[in-house]
Amino acid sequence: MDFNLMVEVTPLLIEAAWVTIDVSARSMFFGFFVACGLVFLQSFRFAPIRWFARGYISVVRGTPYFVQLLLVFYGGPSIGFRLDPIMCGVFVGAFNIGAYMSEAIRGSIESVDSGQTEAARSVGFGKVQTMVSIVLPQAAPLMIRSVGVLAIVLVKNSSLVSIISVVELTYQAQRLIGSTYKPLEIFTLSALMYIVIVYAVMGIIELAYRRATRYTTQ
Amino acid sequence: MEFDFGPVMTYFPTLLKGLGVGSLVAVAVAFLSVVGGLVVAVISIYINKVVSWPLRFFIWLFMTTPLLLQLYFLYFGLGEWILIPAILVGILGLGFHYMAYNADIFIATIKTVSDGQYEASRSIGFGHIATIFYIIVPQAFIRAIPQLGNNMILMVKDTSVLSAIGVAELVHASQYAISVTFRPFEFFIVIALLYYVINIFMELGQAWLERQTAYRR
Amino acid sequence: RDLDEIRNDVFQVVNSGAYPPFSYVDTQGNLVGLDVDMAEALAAKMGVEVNVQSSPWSGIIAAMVGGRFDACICSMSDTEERRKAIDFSDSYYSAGLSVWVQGGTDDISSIDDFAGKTVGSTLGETGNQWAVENGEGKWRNQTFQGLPSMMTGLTTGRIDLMIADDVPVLVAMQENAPDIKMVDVGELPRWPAAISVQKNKPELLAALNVALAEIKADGTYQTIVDKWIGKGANIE
Amino acid sequence: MVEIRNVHKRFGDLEVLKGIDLTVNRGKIVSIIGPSGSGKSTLLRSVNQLEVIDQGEILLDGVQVNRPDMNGLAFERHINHIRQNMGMVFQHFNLFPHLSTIDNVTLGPRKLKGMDKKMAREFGMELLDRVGLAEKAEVFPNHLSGGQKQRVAIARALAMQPKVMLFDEATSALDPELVEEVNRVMRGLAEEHMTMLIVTHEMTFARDVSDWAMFMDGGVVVEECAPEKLFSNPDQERTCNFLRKHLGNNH
Amino acid sequence: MVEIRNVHKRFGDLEVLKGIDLTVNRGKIVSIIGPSGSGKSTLLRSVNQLEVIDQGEILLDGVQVNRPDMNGLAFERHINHIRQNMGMVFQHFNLFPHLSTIDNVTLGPRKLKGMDKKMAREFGMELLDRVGLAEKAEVFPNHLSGGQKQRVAIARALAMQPKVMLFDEATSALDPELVEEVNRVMRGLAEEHMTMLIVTHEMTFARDVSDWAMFMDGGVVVEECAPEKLFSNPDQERTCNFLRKHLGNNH
Ligand SMILES: Nc1ncnc2c1ncn2[C@@H]1O[C@H](COP(=O)(O)OP(=O)(O)OP(=O)(O)O)[C@@H](O)[C@H]1O
Ligand SMILES: Nc1ncnc2c1ncn2[C@@H]1O[C@H](COP(=O)(O)OP(=O)(O)OP(=O)(O)O)[C@@H](O)[C@H]1O
Ligand SMILES: [Mg+2]
Ligand SMILES: [Mg+2]
Repeated sequence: MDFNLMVEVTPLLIEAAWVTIDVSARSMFFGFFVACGLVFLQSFRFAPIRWFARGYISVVRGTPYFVQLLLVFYGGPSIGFRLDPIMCGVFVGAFNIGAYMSEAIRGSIESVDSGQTEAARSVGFGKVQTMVSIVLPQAAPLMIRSVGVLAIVLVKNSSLVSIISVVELTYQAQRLIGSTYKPLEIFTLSALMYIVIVYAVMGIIELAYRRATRYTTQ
Repeated sequence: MEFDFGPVMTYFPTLLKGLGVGSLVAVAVAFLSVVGGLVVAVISIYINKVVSWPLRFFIWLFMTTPLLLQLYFLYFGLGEWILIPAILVGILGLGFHYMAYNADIFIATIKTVSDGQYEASRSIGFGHIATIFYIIVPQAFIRAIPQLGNNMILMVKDTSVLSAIGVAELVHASQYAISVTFRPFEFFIVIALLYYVINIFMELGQAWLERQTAYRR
Repeated sequence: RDLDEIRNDVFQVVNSGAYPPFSYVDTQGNLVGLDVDMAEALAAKMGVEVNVQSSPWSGIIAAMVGGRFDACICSMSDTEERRKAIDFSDSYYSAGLSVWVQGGTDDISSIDDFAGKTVGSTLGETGNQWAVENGEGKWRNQTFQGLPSMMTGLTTGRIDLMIADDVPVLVAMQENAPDIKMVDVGELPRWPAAISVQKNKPELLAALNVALAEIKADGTYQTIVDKWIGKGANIE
Repeated sequence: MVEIRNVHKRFGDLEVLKGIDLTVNRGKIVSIIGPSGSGKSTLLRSVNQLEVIDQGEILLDGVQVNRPDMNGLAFERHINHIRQNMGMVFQHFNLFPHLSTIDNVTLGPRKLKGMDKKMAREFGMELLDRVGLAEKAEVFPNHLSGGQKQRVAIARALAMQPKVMLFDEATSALDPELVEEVNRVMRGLAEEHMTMLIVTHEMTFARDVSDWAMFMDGGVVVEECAPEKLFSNPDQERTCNFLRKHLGNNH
Repeated sequence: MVEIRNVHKRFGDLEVLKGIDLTVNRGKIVSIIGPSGSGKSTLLRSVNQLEVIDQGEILLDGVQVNRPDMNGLAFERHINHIRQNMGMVFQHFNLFPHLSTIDNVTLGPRKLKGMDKKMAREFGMELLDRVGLAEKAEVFPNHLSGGQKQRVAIARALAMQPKVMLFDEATSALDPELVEEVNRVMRGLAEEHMTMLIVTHEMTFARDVSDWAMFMDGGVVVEECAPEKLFSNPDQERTCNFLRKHLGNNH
């Protein structure tokens, strides 16, 4: 292994890793709100609103992320929606992962025994309050796990934003390999960085999961 | 921008072939990752620590590193000792990758099955393993359906990563066609449509499964 | 955008950033190479400010057609089919295909010997197109994303031979010396490499052609070639 | 006052309630008895609109509870208001597993009546004390015995100070001492004008506690009258058969 | 025959069983009564080793059930064998929600005794018929009423044809007719030499069905004797207090 080279390119990769973190974190943050919105829309009684949400989820999950990126990035300006590459990555990322997340949240909510909702409703709690005080705390463990998986997916799929010329970790690594012909060294470095990032995400998930399951191990 | 779908028609058979290859991989991966994920989850929750440690490390490794790197490693890195065919590399790489994700889901849903269920089964005389197999796993599986559906839908599109190791799936086929014809958007739209058709079938399947199991909760 | 718009703004130029010596990032993270210098020289002649960026090959085509960049000075081969979608300037160099095998191989001396072999090429390159179009029923094609992985494929025996543009491989050979060699298999097609711009930008295209002629005439062109390919190299 | 008028309910092909009528006056305790599967739980759940009925109407103090005419949001507001005046104790308790005993009891008053934390706690402890569970206040439901769970469920329902209480097998997990205690508590509540509907299998309890008794079978009301009469000299043969054992004991 | 010798069990700081002794002879029915939280369920669960006891021993037909000396795998084999001979009906039923009624009943015989599908089904239907649920064979537990669930739980336990049955509140959700029916079933089983331990709050049922009765409180045995004596003339004051109501009724 060429350690000198590794030392030399580390700052470049760290810089790119930061882009990866930035894009993923912001997508995750906004995506969460998108997901909540979608879950909320699906609870409407007015059918067209529900259909809209289902249709959105279906289309977004059904088409590849990179195609969405390209269409928004290049198609957007023609309808007056011009974003710089990173913002476009965040935007599409959020709306993409939001669809998946809403399904994960829905699944977790449905895993809670219906007797719990009934009991809460019979006390007089409204739908929202039942959700907040009774259902969500019990859905939390599964939700944290499944949303957590999506957070990890997001970090890894953020490499796709390179297609709209964002220089993130994977593309930077490929460029450096292209010029140095040292795949082993550079892949090792970038893999290490991914491991650090994802490991941090896993740590957060684990902490949240432990918190959410405290009462079951009381 | 003007659209011209003529070139797409020329390459349509190639695209369909790519779709076929991708679907084949997806089916294999779905099987591997769901069954494997279940096994991993069960082992890491119920079976002793000694077995589960190496397993967890293995899963951890696949969870933390990008798919592309895993594929490169399996494809080129192992090249010095063994040449695994590209499509098999793809199935293994994607399979282990999603196995890790699914395991995480199963770990959570298994824990939502109440202790009472375990106890009731044990009291009939079922052993630890039999209880997991007949009682815990089916219930955990039912609760995991929405999340599994999510993962599998993600996975189908991740089969495109296999183009990096030369597996001629849909995206790979289109990349070739695009570089020849320079009609990217037409191809991307068609790809999106083709994927969407698959997705509709998967969603229907998921909805069907959810309906079939709704009264079994 | 056509020329007058570009004059008021910045000339956006793209390359793949992973194609030494034409475009790549050095270990300081700067985007450098023949294509980059060429872009700067042309922009200077045209009197516009230039911004050279890189994007993966799969994104470049979309970027060009989609209009996010004004020009791709990225060693793009000028082919008939591509001309239906975008316009090309005059050629600024001529790219030739070459065939490479492992050091010890001696059973390949003509295209006929490819029969039954596994042939590697880089996805999206003209070499790939050539191999696919001519290989039907004769040899197996295996594609790679980029030269480094293709070379690894060749040295590990994933493929029996590879087809690639000659210059990048020669440069790569200087960087590190893998056990591979070029073989002469007779006539292989050559394509002119040209600057691509979007369709219907006549002024920009004209200005580029004029500028290209000017740098060839005043020696700037040869200086750049000397710097990146080798003293006195002729790649026209 | 609760009025149940010609209530029908079906699950798919199975008609579970076939036109039930019943009036429960303010401050009265009415027992509903009947064989397993006769629709008692379904009836109670219908009163609370946990089951949407197919036909008929249900009134609480003259206000119609089921409102097929109302749309989602308006019905939501309406029913939440109604339910705050209607406590329910479930056959399966349905305690909130993520909350401690005291939080199970005080969550309602705190969130719905805006009772402050300290006051809610005091009030909750009072209720727990009443059902003999003060020392289990911080314990989670999974660590309670069956009878303890049932008592928490009763305390939780009482915490909302409802006008009407619906008990589904309110004493099934309670020992005789506690049953007596619950009997006493109910009597006290009735004096404070709480109206109660009780589904029970304990005939002695039904006889002792209630002002009125109804016997239902197969989704219809077979007979309703004062408990003294029902448990000593019922009109219908079906009732006689069902109560054979208890009639025998008391003659 | 079940022997319980000096059994102790604690949950953290709480000592729930403080040295329980009880012998149940073959073919006998023993009732365990006592106030809520006195440790009745815990005792039954200990007999089945669902709770690992801290001290004492439990024997089934002379074979020790709890085996602190055994390691994981050996104990696993041992206890599965024991449990196949010991049916249990839980206070919360714990039916398997993913299986239909008939499958809940036949899963054990099919998988553990290798009974073939057709035979298991016949046998299962017979049992369901016995508890009056033949027509609910294909229904899933969530669509059953409380009493129906309890009966499925009983049928499920009987399906393994155990030597010993442990009932935790076996009749709490059953109406008087069904209680009588269960009483009859139990008597029949006892004649076929099945041994039964019953935890119940229904004193009349305990008195009628059992051969022996034990009253426990606060984790200790207060008194044990023939049910006639316990329910008419108990020795201990604590028992008198607990049974006051029922003693009163029968004098
Ligand atoms: N969700 C449901 N779907 C279909 N059938 C149901 C559902 N809930 C209850 N049933 C059926 O309706 C009938 C009445 O049930 P219900 O729970 O009201 O009986 P119950 O009188 O309370 O009986 P128990 O005394 O055993 O609790 C039963 O036959 C039951 O199987
Ligand atoms: N898992 C547990 N952790 C801690 N305490 C527990 C646990 N299970 C039961 N207990 C406590 O042990 C005591 C005895 O419980 P048990 O369930 O044996 O009572 P029981 O006699 O069956 O009462 P009931 O008649 O109300 O069912 C109770 O005070 C209960 O709170
Ligand atoms: Mg009921
Ligand atoms: Mg108990």
